[in-house]
Amino acid sequence: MSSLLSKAAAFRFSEGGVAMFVGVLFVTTLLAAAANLLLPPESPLHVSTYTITLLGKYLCYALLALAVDIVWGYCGILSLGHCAFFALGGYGMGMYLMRQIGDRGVYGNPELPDFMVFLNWDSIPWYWQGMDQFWFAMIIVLAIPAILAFVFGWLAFRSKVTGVYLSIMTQALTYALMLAFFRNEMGFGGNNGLTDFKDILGFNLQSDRTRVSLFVITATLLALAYVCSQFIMRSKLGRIVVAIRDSESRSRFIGYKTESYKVWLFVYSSLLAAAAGALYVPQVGIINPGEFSPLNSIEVVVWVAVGGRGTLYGAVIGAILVNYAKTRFTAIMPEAWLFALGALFVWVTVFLPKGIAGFCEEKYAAFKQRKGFNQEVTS
Amino acid sequence: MRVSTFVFTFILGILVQFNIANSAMAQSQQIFPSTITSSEQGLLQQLTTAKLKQTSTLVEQLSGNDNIALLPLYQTLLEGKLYYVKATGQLLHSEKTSSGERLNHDVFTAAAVTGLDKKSIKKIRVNNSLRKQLRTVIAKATLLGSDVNLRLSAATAILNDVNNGNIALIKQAKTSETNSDIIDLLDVAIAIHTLDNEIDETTLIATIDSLSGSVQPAARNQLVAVRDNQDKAQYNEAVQNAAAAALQTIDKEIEFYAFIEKLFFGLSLGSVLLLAAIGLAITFGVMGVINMAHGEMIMLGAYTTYVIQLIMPNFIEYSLWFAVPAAFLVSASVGVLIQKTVIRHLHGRPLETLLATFGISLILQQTVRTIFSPLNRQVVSPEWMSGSLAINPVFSLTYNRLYIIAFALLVFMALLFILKKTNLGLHVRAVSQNRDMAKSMGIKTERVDAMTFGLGSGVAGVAGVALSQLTNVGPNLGQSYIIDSFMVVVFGGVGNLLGTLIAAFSLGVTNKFLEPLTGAVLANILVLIFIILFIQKRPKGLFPQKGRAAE
Amino acid sequence: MITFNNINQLYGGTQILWDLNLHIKPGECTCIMGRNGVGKTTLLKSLMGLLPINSGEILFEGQSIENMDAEQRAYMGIGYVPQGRDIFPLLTVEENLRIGLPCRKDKAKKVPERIFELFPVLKDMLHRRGGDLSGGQQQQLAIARALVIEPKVLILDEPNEGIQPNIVKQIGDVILKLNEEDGLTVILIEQKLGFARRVGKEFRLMEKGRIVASDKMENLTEELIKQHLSV
Amino acid sequence: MKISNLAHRETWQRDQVWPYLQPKEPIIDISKNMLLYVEDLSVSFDGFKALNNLNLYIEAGELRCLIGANGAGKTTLMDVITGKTTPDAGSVYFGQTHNLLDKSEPEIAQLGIGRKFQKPTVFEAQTVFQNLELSLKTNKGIWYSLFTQLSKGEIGRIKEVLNTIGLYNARNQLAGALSHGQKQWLEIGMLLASEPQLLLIDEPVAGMTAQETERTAELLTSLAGDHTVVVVEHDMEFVRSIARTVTVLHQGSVLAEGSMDQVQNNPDVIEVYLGEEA
Amino acid sequence: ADTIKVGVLHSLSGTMAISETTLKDTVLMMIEEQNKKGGLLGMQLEPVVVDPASNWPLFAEKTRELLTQEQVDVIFGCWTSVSRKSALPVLEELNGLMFYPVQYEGEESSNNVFYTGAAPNQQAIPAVDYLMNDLEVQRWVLAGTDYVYPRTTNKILESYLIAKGVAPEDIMVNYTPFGHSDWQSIVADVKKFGGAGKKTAVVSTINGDANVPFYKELANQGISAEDIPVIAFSVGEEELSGIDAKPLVGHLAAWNYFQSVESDANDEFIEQWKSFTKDPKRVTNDPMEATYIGFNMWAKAVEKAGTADVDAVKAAMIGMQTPNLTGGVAVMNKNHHLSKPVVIGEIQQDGQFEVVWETEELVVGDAWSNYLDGSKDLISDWTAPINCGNYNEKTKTCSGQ
Ligand SMILES: Nc1ncnc2c1ncn2[C@@H]1O[C@H](COP(=O)(O)OP(=O)(O)OP(=O)(O)O)[C@@H](O)[C@H]1O
Ligand SMILES: Nc1ncnc2c1ncn2[C@@H]1O[C@H](COP(=O)(O)OP(=O)(O)OP(=O)(O)O)[C@@H](O)[C@H]1O
Ligand SMILES: [Mg+2]
Ligand SMILES: [Mg+2]
Repeated sequence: MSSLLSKAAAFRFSEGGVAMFVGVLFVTTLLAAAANLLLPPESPLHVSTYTITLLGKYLCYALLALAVDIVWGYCGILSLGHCAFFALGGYGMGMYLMRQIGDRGVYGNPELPDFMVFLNWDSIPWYWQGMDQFWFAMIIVLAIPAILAFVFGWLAFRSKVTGVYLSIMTQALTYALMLAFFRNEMGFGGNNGLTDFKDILGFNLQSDRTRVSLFVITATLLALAYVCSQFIMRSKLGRIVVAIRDSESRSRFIGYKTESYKVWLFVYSSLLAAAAGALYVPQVGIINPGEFSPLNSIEVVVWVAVGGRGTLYGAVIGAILVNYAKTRFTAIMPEAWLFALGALFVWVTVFLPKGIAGFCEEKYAAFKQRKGFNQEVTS
Repeated sequence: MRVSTFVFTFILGILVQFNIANSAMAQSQQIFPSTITSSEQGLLQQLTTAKLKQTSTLVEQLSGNDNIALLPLYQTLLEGKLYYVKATGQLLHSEKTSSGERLNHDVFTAAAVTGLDKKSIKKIRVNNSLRKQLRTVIAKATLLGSDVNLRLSAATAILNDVNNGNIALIKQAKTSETNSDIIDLLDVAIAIHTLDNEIDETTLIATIDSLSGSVQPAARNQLVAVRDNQDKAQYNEAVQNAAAAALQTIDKEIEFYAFIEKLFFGLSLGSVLLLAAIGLAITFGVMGVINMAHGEMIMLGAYTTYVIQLIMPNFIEYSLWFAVPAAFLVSASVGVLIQKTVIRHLHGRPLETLLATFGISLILQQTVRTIFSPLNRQVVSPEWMSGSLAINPVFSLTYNRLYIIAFALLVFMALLFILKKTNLGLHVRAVSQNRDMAKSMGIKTERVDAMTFGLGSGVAGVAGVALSQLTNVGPNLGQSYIIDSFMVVVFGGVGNLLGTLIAAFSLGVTNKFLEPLTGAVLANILVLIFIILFIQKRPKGLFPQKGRAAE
Repeated sequence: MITFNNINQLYGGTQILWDLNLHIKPGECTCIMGRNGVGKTTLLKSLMGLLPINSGEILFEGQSIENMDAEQRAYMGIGYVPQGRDIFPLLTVEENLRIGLPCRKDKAKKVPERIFELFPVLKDMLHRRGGDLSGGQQQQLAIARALVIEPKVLILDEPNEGIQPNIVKQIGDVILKLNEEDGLTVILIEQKLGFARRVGKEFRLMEKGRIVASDKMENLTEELIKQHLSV
Repeated sequence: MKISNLAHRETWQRDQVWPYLQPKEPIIDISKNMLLYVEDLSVSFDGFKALNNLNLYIEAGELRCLIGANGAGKTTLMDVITGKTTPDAGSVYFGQTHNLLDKSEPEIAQLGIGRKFQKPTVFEAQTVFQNLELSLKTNKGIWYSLFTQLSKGEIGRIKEVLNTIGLYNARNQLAGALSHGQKQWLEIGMLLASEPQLLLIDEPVAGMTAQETERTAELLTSLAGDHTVVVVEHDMEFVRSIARTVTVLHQGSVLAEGSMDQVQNNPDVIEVYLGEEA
Repeated sequence: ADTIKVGVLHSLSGTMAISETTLKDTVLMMIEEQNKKGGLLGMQLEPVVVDPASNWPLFAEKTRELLTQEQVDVIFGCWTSVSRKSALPVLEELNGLMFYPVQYEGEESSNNVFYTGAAPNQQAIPAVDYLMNDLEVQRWVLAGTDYVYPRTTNKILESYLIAKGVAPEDIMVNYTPFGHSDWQSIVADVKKFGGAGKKTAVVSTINGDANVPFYKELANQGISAEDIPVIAFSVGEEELSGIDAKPLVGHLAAWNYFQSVESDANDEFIEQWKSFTKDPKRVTNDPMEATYIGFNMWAKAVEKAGTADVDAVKAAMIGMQTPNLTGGVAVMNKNHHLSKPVVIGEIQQDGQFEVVWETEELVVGDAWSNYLDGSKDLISDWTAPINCGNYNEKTKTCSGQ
């Protein structure tokens, strides 16, 4: 009977799927890492550091997409502001990295980051205190987005802000943050943001080893997040979440405090996004208020939609695929890549309403049926 | 479609007609004839060889005699149209027509001079200080003239530069002046002069009192000078107290106007928000399509304005009248196209319309970039949209904003009428609430969808025409309004047109009252936070849809 | 009046109607009966054009209509009262009624008085939102709305669901009146035998997507009922 | 709860080792044998009085029928009791101690008040089985739901309900694909699965055949006693078959109350509701 | 390699495309021109164009792509400071070479970048001098978009003005967000500020799209260039071509180049540009001149070094002179900044500038402002023995190394 549960609409991914996903991820990651570190650059199998950083970036985006998918695909909370958590996580990490520069900045000030010297700040603001400690910075990286998600979620879900109202509010949130971070008075480097990082935990950020390690760490975290999310979504909690998506009022009438569930999920998702942001920054080398831009968040939603929302691996696939397409298009057809990308979005939404994952599953199901694999559920 | 082609050709036809008429008008412009003394003639010849810095001394010398006959010269120089023939030194009024050819006239005789090419004439350069000087010279010369408007601007100009040299002229002008506005100005000028030169306490105090109602900056500055002066003995305590009291009255008045002004700014910002959002209130609010390409519809409208102006370069003054319907048609047709090709497939999947339209917005932007280049395009403001309606020296209403407020309200009314009073409106709402049932009641849902989306997009296009008068016409135009538009619609309450109106205006006014206190950036942030918090109180916006069905 | 020939209908993978044949006589009031989930609503939706059929033919007054849109069918004179009422919740009662006006032959601009004679409650509620009405009031509105288009055939899907007894009776009277006096053809899905017997002239019994019995209402025997309607 | 069972609980079921993780059984004080007090209740919408000084008392274990004209306010009354609508005035008490008006919908549901809507509402994207699973009476906390698994007993319970509502064969179907009548049944099933103290049932037999109606009647009668049931229905035959006490609402207040016979012969009720012939 | 690869790193989409596309075209034109002349060192130049899409992290990524995947020898690119800052660490890590052609806030000097745009002392300071001396301006509005360039410039100007004896209450500083479009209140404030009887000017570091609505509002509220002139550092011919310039006539801009400058090199350049873009209305602007200078200098340096190798070219660059478009020569200094003339122009009705003032001689670009506390003592010198971008003359150390 309980195997029957796994047949439920939203939870089609079989047990083997998780293992497969994690397996594929790890094998690719390790192969790429090894190919970068062990093979000489001349070797045709050598994976360049460029590719490694690129892959690292994709994986960060995948994690972010996962975060969005969890709230949108499963709970129907369309967040158009998830990049706020991503960027906050990124800023947390950026602050830590800034403090690591120490007196190697251009002004040689051991305490103040360059941009503060530049704008005549005489001491480091209180909210930069302690950010030179890695552990503290990591707490901040996760805590600030989580607190923001909690406060925002608590306010919004408690007052039953739903649907597009919620979406637009999340957008307003990230937009407001963007404007705020653009302000130089905020002490986060204004438009230029935080950049010119030197090292992390004493490892030189420019070295291939560090890059590869960051890449591997990202992959590990993504795998972990994936397994964790899969566990959540397959638990009863996951089903309740889907129930809330489909009929919130019904869920309330059978006794679920839907607002708590939503807040919980929102905070969980914000943590994933924040972690993605924190890993993103040392790999791309800059964090700037542009990351808060509402359009970025919309793009993340598009990745998820392209991949297939409501399936975890769909989100991951979507993020990687769209970003890969972007990388290719901007290089091979710089003038026309927006056409291609725009057309892709339109095409996918119209013709693959369930995204790539949904499409594959349909085909797979049809294939199974044809092959006579009819597995009637027995209970 | 056939209708739109027809309308287009029709408009084009009219444009061509007017083009011809307009260039004919330009040719008939007159330049006054005159006679000039020989000493002036000499100075004039020096003009052609003088460096920019010397020009100013030459003008000073020229204007010494107050020769009205030189007025056309000053005027031409001021407009930057004074040229001379390199070979002969003849001074020309030279002007380029929109078709690119140059029309040359002798400055003084107004006789057409032909047979000159670009290389054989040279411009006499002017700069800001020279222009200022010329204006004063012209003011002096026109203060006694017959044209009321010229006299008015002369009086205004002279107010900033009252001195012993021109006080006699001012007083003379006052005796012959009939226009009360000008008399007021001249009075202020005389008072300023009196304050500066008089030593008698009672006269000073009386003059100060006479100025206490005036919000002229020059008068105020003079009073400040009196109040704060330490050196001049005649400004004793009583005089300074009187000045301080007068300043207080003036400042109170100024404050009042500042308040009204802020309100006006707020309303005008609100009207821009309203225009930007109102199309969305239909496509998103009524139809439920989360139309991320809405901004691009606005952009298309703005580009249409640009194209219309390209088509009718001599007819800029009236171009907006054509731009409005044209922009409506262009954006509406694009909207219908989008609806028929994409949105139609997304019934019942509102969130997905967000994704598809996001893709469309990318495509549209890049299309515009490809066709018109990524550079901004130049849209000219017609004369009647420029300048301001001066209520008094510290308070004036800019015309473009006034028109845009009126226009926004007009568009709003029209839409309200369509949605509330016509069958289309009824059908739109029915379809958006229950498509199947609407079909069963004989509503042609496909057509209604297309028309509604077209309407919303068309209105966005119309908004684009208005925005082209305020801001850049470039590929990014749409993006800068999309977030605000959504914010307005949601704040007002989705599906409620009146809510959109009130939301737009209240956000505009709030913003403008915050801005002086916090600066523009923080004001923006605060407004956003305010909206976020407000939605907690009213999760469905200002005017939520009430009743059972809304749950 | 209406003939279904070998209709097959599928929802995704599951077939609901199986080679269904049905004939509705003009001017009659035909009752379609069957257990929950046998496909009665599906049948009516297919007739209205809201569900595509996979094969078969539907004839309306001799004309084949299976390829027409629902809106065309409405213009041809099919009035539909769906199960679950499907009122336009945010339109006022008046607007709900006005929706159908363009379908009328006489192109009237106002909702005919007749409607309010049949359903007096609606008169008091003209300016309230349809969605705010109580379930029963909505049901009456739904019937009234279908009548506004001046249909030749009125199809009703469980019209008495949630209606107070005296109104049920009234509705019965209305249907009888429309059917007998105006000659309107009526197709009625009804679970309550009493009501079906009172207004129906003909009955059709459905089971598993097929019509299994059809006859005059007088001939609806206890045996048939037991066989096809009881659980 | 049997002793052996208790021991088993404490040692084996991880989520129940810690007392704070156990669902707290709400204590409903029914010492006066009254379960529900509705007093002076008024609700108005934009000036329209849907409920007008309504008083209603429901005894524990009672099966009460609520009838009344369309628009009389029956559904609105249920809305108020379950926390969906806030009244303008009046009080609603569950037992002696629980003021329902200051509780949210989930709190009220957890107190043990279940509801079936007039228009069937189920989780359309989940299967029939899952619909029932979600409505089971268990701890509804987040962490609990995250780690819990369906126990044998719970699965048995769901099966039982599936059989009762005749949807066993449809258990793997998405609820959205059910017919109207089947959804009605499913919703009743969800109500059964959640084992509430008080069942508020709005028009359960609408769209059911005569036989199904009978079955529903039996079901409800059997529930009464252990549970308290309030049924709203317009089908007089059905009401007659189950009713002990009937309350008639009219224009937001009680018009008549009593046994079926009394009510049926009340001229007022006949006039506004039943019609002459009934 | 049989070609020399030239990377072009300018945004072709997104918000910056509006400015940067032109520079991409300029580089392509220069390359085409050079190839017509037979290329460099007997090799053809091959452009590699990528689109960082106005997305700052992408600048770093694309820089890496250009340097490691495409193996370009030089990059021409970036517009905004943040994009340069994003690319910088990658350039330094991989020892790339970049020419940055836009006027910027200074306070930077990297061994791997040559800055061919103006530093603040080559634009802002002369502009203020002009206003103060020639127009006798006494009150100052420093209006800018809220980002680093305006902040720094205004900071420098503020301390410069105060050093020149301007009272702090005669300086009004105002910042607005990017793309600010509603200028009503600010213009009204400026009007009030300027109505106090002292000659007032606005020094505008307002960026990009925000300019059009700003000038329109100025005109509509009746503020003319004669009353309160605005001198802008980010408004050039390109920007003006998208504006109805009527209301702007008389306002000023300070640059190192104007299209209207009369010189043979310029005429030729304009001609070439128009034919390259096949658009007789296309205008030229200062960053294009900076690109022009940068490209020619690089080409010359490659020839001088006899190789396109980065280190050799870098060494050859210093002291290099090439003609600029204003009729003089540009000199590359040890601090990787150019010596340039400063010109101030008034906007004309046709969207062109009329030069009203210019420096007598070349101004040496200063990487570290003398008017900022933190940078007073810093100099940049990329020749031995200092070989440092931020050398502290007081402590005699090179910080950050
Ligand atoms: N959207 C759908 N997708 C898949 N199956 C459906 C859908 N709607 C209905 N069905 C199935 O079709 C069958 C017939 O449904 P239908 O609504 O026609 O029944 P009905 O005879 O009207 O029943 P009731 O008396 O309960 O209204 C049911 O078994 C139902 O499960
Ligand atoms: N949210 C609301 N807004 C406005 N009016 C409402 C609302 N809810 C209920 N009403 C009105 O209150 C009255 C009582 O409605 P209610 O649904 O309680 O009736 P009912 O007794 O359940 O009727 P029925 O038997 O027909 O279902 C109706 O006239 C209805 O229009
Ligand atoms: Mg049915
Ligand atoms: Mg009811």
